[in-house]
Amino acid sequence: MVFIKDAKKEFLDQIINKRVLVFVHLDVDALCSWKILQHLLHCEHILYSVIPINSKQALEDAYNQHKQVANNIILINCGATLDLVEILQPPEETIFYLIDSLRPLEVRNVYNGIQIKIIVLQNELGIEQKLVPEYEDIFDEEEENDEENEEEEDGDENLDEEEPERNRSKRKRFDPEYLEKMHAKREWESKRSKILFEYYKYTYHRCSSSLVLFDLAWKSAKDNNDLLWWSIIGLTEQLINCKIDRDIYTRYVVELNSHVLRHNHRPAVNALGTSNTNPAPDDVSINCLKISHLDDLNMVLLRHWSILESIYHSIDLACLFKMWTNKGKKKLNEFLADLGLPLNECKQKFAYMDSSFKNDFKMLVASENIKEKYRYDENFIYLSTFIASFGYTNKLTAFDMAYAVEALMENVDGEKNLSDKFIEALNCLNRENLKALECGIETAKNHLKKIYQQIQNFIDMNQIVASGPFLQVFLEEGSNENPFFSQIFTSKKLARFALQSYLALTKGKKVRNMPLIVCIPLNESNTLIAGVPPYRATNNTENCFGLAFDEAAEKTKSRVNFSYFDTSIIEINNEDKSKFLDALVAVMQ
Amino acid sequence: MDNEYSNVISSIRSINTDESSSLSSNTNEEEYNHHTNGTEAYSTHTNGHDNFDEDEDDEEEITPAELIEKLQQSWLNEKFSPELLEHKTAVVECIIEQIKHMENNIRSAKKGDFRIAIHKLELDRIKFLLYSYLRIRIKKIEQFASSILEEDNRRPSNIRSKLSAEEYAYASEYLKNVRAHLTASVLEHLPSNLQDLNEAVTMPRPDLDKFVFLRTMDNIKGILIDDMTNDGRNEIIDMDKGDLYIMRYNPIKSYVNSGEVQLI
Amino acid sequence: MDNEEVEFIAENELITIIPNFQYKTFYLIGGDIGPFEPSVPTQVPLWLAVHFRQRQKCRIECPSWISVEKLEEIMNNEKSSELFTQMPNAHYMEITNVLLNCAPQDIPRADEVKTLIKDIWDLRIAKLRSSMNEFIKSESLHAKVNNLTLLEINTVRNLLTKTLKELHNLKQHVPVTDE
Amino acid sequence: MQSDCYKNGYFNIQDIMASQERISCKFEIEIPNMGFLDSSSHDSNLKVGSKLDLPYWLIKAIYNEKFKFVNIDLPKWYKKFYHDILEADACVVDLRKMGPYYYDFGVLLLNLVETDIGLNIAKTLLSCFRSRFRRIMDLSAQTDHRDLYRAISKLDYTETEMYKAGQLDANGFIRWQRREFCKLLPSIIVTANKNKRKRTDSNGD
Repeated sequence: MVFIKDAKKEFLDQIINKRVLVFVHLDVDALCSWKILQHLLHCEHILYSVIPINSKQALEDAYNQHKQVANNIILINCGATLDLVEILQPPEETIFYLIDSLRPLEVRNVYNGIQIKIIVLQNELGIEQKLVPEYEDIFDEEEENDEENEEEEDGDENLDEEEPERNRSKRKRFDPEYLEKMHAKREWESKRSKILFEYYKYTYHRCSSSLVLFDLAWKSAKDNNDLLWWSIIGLTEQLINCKIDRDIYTRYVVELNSHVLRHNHRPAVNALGTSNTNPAPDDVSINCLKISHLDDLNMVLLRHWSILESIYHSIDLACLFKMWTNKGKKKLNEFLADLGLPLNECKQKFAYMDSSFKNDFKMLVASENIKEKYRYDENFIYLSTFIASFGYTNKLTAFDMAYAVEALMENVDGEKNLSDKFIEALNCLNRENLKALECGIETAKNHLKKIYQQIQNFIDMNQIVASGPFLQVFLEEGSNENPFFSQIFTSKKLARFALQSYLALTKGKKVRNMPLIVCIPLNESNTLIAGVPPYRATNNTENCFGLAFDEAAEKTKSRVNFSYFDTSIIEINNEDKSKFLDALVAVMQ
Repeated sequence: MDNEYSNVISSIRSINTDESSSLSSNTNEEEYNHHTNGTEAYSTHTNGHDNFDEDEDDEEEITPAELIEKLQQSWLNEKFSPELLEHKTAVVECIIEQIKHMENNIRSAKKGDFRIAIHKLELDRIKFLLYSYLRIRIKKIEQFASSILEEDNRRPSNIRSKLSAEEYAYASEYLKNVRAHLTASVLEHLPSNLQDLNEAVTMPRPDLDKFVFLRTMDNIKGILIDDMTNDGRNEIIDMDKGDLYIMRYNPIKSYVNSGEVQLI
Repeated sequence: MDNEEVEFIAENELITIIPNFQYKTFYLIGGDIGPFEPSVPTQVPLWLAVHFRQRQKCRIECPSWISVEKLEEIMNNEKSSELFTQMPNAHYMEITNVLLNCAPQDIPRADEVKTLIKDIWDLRIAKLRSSMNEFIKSESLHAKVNNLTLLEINTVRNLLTKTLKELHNLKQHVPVTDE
Repeated sequence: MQSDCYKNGYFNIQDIMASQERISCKFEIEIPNMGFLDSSSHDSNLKVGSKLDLPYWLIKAIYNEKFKFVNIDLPKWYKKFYHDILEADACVVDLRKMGPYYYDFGVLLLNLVETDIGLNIAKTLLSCFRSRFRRIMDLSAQTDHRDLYRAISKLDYTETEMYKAGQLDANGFIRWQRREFCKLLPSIIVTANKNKRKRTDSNGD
């Protein structure tokens, strides 16, 4: 088992005086972990070069280009699910350090003791090891070295396509002892493939890599408020993109809260986190970062635009009020009236609302009669998060930051290449750069508007159609929003929102636990297909599409490119799109 | 590795006095071994006046810390005085030696050593001081090349030249080029009687009446000031230790060289 | 002379830090830096303290004179006295500026300290300018400027030296007695 | 005073410009075949009593106690009338209008005039300089010189130099406090041909 026991000794101390090459995947969690790692590298004077990665192909090209730079390579949120040694063919002495929240880990990575080291949270080491199947029943010593072999396992049973090819060998002569050995082998093989099938069935996420790195920084006494803030943002992004579900999120929030109290031992900001009416005479100067825990409203970017807009664009509330129908809009006005908020107040920017409404808005929303009238409960409307104040600017919750950074990363207008987006998003993360943050929030706002608009179209022309085991929705050809929607996380977000809104608006029981596929035409030749697991209030993070896409592609031999690390997103050629979807229906049955 | 590192470092302490510089910080071996920790550099005796005249080779130790202090003082003096001061050859050479020792010491140390960054940082600071000092001198030489050289030729043989060897070469080379350039570009095309550069008038001279801030290092009596108005009315003042003054450079010209007055 | 160079000189001042690592003495050219024991205060030059603080290897112990009471006291004597009073440290402005920039958390009541330092600085600069004015109006061409710190001198150096130079030129033609 | 008229050196522009100022003077003697100087008369040589504006350096070169070939008429700025104005309140006087090199030229004039008038001029120059110093110091402390334009236009050349020195100090301190020296900016050469580099980049990959 090659999980790193003590990250400080086996990871940080190993790369002290060596040059390091870092590949960072383009997602907020990876960006935050890179900021933390960068700080650690600065403290130890370690030379590094960092390259943003968004697909497997990019990883291979970048690796081949920079192979000779360093033989210590760190991969953040990319590559853990690939058989790195096979794909990259690294020279003997290169060592890969993997920090990744995506599971399941590639079995060969886990068991490759020499070249690959996987870093996970110390206290979750036990669980991780139990998740991975035992060594014996995957690799069979004598089977590897003795080359004789008999017929291939049956096709669909064999799951990962990189299974080393069984080299053909002539059949040995029959004798009882050989027959009996053959029988044991076949039975072991079927057990093995069943285990592997079970292991690779679902792709899901475990602890965010920024948390792992913060833990490392804490253990080597190099943690400070900034690193803590970045790891909070990394964790929040995991919740936004439904990589982890609410109770795992709350567990980590509690854990982080202990760190927050350690770093910012000061009275918590007042309830709504807007103005600290009687500023306690804390002794730290105003321009240091101060973080505190806060039960915030589950309304997206609430502090940056009006309440109305915020409710429109937060998906849970929109589905609660069925916002896309006029009846829904009326219901919302009625809701606001019940709260005693005049309409023009709600249209005003939240920051400029007069403070009487603002302060008790939070309490009112959770008052008893409102709750049962609109049938929602405490943890639907409240979301435990953290709020940071720096200098005299307004306060920011972790959600605002996560939305802003993601928006900057997936920003399509203005032809920026990958590294420009990467640098821009990184700038938005360090707190001195308020300009970048404002621009990030603005971009996030119009991204949410675009998605809302698209969902509105879906509902009006009811494009979401149930076909067999899953729902399906197509975006029409050549709409100028397609490049925007074809980004990795935006496509997943669109699919999730579409699924949730569809369920909110249709009665049908059968449709309740159906996953959804969205097909977005990339250019004339191929489209992007993204699959989202069925919407269950609690645990809707396990995604079975990775496997299903695999099999369907194999069956129909269609030109599919699995270039994204998230296996539930693929690009497929237009011609064999319909053929592929029918095969998918068959597989998913 | 550590012991190897420390005896390399001790070699710095015992720089053998080679013939070039009389100034040496040869704190001998055993004094070094009993670790005098704490940050006060070991105070070996230094006589008040640190005259570095080359010829009589009196052994007076000066610790590297004081060496840097001297370099900083001469850097400030050079920066604020309008004229070229005496070249502190001894200090400069000793500093260069220290830097060389420290540099090959860093090269020999283990690669991941924690101290390397700190030693490098300190080296950069000392190098900055040294380079800035030399650059200021060169700027002055270029500005007043002819007057410096003329003064240098006039000086009697027993007083040391203000310029170091390299500076002297540079100054004469520079002056030759300037004259060649001026003649080539302009003077040749003028009628013959105007071709003389008559440097006596046009030669740029340091403006000794520039005002400077200064701090007195010890009590000085009877400084002649304000001999301006031609009716010979001038003022004599005394300055006691540690005072700060602002005045013309001329009256305290001689005191700067002797180190009684430090320009700030 | 640039203010950065003044700060460069100020960085040689010694300051106490509380390291969080263990290391034996090491021998810099500028002197020996004491053995480091975790949470045992030791003295290092300011440039080294900042280097360690940025690497999160130490916490800077705030110098005794950077405290609200002490600074208020300095402010009052500065207000009351006609001449410049003796400052606790020759580079008080540079040190507080460097510390406030690189380690605001290590200084208690950092905001009040910052405002107090700025007030003291403004007070002294105002006093300096009025004394400059009298100096120009007075007859003499030299003046004692005790208790002025290097940074204060540097902020008026260009103007004062140039003005005195011009004054000196004009005065050469006027015999002082007939004034 | 070995080269008093060349204050900071022979090649100092300020001195050269100051000695360009013209002084009107009446000729005492006739100067053969220099008539072309006086445009009003067609005679080949210069008659007695003709009035001409000669630059200072010409007069200085020829004129001395023994050979007073011209009778110098002081420029009106240095006459008694203006001395009283300067005595009254020097700060409001627009020195730039009275010749941008008021002080320098004043000092140069002292060589040509008798000692008592010279003494008078020198005293006025000194007191005027002293009284205007405070204003210049305060003006130079403000870092944004756009709105000061009206005030600065009243300063003569020497005072503007002092103003610039004051500005240098004030800006230097502000830049230091904002720690602008910490930011390492790319040198102009790099930013200048940035687009050139981009082109090579684009056809590179």
